[in-house]
Amino acid sequence: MTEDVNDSVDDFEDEERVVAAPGTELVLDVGGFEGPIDVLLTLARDQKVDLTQISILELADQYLYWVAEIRRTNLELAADYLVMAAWLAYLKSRLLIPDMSTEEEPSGEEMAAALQFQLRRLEGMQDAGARLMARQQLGKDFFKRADPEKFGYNSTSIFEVTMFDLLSAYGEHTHRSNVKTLHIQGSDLFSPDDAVKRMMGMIGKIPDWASLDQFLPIELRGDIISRSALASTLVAALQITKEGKMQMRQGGSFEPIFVKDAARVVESIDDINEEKRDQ
Amino acid sequence: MSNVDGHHLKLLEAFLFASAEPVPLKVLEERLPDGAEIEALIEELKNHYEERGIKLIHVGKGWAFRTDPELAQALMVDRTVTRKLSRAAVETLSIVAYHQPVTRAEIEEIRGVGLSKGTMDVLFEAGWIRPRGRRRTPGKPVTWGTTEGFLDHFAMESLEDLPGMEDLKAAGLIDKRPAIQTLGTRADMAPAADPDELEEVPEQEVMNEDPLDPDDGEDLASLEAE
Amino acid sequence: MSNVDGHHLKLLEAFLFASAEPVPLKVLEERLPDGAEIEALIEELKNHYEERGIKLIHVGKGWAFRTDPELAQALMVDRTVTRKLSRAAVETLSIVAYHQPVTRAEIEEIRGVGLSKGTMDVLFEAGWIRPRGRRRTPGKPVTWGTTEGFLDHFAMESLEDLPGMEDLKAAGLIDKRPAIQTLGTRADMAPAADPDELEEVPEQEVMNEDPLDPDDGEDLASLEAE
Repeated sequence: MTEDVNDSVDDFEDEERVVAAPGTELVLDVGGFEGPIDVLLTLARDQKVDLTQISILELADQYLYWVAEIRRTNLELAADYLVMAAWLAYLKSRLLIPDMSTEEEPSGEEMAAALQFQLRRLEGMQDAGARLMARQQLGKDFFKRADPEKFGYNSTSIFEVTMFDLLSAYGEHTHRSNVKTLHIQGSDLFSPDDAVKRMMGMIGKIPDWASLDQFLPIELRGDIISRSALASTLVAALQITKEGKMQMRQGGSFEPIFVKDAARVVESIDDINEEKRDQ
Repeated sequence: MSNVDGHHLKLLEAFLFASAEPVPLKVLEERLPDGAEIEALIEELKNHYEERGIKLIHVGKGWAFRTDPELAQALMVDRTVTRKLSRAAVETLSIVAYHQPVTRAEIEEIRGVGLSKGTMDVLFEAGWIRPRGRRRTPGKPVTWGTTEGFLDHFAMESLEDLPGMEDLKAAGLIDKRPAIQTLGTRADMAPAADPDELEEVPEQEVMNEDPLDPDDGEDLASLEAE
Repeated sequence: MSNVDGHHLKLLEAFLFASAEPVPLKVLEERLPDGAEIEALIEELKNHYEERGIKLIHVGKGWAFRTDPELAQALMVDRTVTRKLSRAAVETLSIVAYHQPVTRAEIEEIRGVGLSKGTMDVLFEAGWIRPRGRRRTPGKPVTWGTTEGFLDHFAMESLEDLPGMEDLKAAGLIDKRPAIQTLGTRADMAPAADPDELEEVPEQEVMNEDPLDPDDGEDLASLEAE
């Protein structure tokens, strides 16, 4: 490595030679290259020396010259190539002024060695690729059976259907085919409208606070019908209270609800009479 | 070994192996080196494979290697595939079960939708339905019914074991009206369909049917056996 | 003649002959009768075809009949015209083959240039490379490796047949780390980093890989068996 560097230092001093020497052989077709490492590899191969013996400094010069030539002829150069040029220029400076190396950064020699490794590795892969392609290939040098035959399977299918699947399918079908017209069944539940009518009829007859239960049309049994009665009666009471015809009171959550005729508050006999007449 | 050219024999063997179609003699003559005795080579190759797992045979217009058909059967792999029936198939099966004997057209009528060809095939392949006879109506359509295999699969002694309409209703399998579902706690819902109407259908039709001609039955039986 | 079962031999011959793609041992075991001595049968069959125009060859996990490559020149078979691979594709293929499992970024590192999208696609489409898993590093990049189809195409029994693998390994060139990081492991250089740490990397990476979902492998195997 050190020898290389020394050689290169000499080369550098003879700048004219570096620029002129490989120039004529340079291929300026950028499209033919697979990236900057590939260019370096091509330049290195032109030197016809083992990559382990190659002068990285000289190679860097050749690359920089190549880039300069490309740019001089106004060919577009991808950023990758310019980055490599910058890196190589930096490498050159590190190689020529060894003092610059610090603890954190690799030395110029290390950088050169890394580049050399990269070149050798890519060369190895390129050669391997060429050897791979040189192998006998299926469909080119040897052939497979062009008319393959298939041996099938003796399949026994087991169908997963349970009695439940069968019956529910029939049930669903029967149901579907029977409901040709959708008849909405009349509801036997109590509606708030009915409850309002009922309460309006009863309201005048309540002398004082009375439990809301007393206004239910049927006894509370806990089934859905009596629960609908309770709900609609409560809604009716709230509605009537909102209209100012009634007052409501509840001691606390879940306590019984009491209602009272609003007219009774003003003790207006006329109102009572009027309501009586309305009935 | 006969006295044919060994290299030519190899070429012929490789060429036939790599050909997608049977190769006519004429093509072989073109492809093999000049002077190759094609007929003798073929004879030699044919003899060589006489006792092997593959045969050189004359197919169509040319020569080709084929595996010995006797071996093909042995190379088949037995396997059991668990398959799910489509909804249409399950429904069709249930209709055949409850309405048998029933024609294809009637099934379509009952389901209110056309029956894709595969649906009946699957049920037939499963061994659950079979042709029962022909309806004495124009076109003499085949009527379908369930098989012993059907009873076996669903662990029923006879068709009488099929739950009746009332049972289905009691089990909640019929008449789930979405709008009323919230009231499901109530036991006093009115039945939605007339049970009698449905149950009577099969009996009527039994009288109205010709048995299939015997050959027909055999064909189908052999189909099933496959 | 060895003492293998003649019928089993015929079955094996027929089955392998019938298949265009290499047949994995596993499939052969499934197809041949229980108790068939597959390995001995294969050996017998291979010997039988030693001097013939077609050969029984070992590819990856399976076996296949292929025409004798020595006949290539004389065999006038229609050749599959494969699109000539680009330089980038050939390089990428060899990098995947020699460095697998390898990520896209590592391929780019080795080539010193970005990979255009189509390059990997061509190789993937040819059935030569496949995703192998994911590297357990940030971003979880997919790692790539070669397929059985790759071995089949280039007539290799296993990756050990890759040309020049030993030399490349000995030269320390099978190393997918960025170049500057490789310094430490090279004897002629002052270590740039702790060598222990670096030397372990390749092995770590094998361990350091999550397989893609398990079905993947199976899928590929069954695809290839078809």
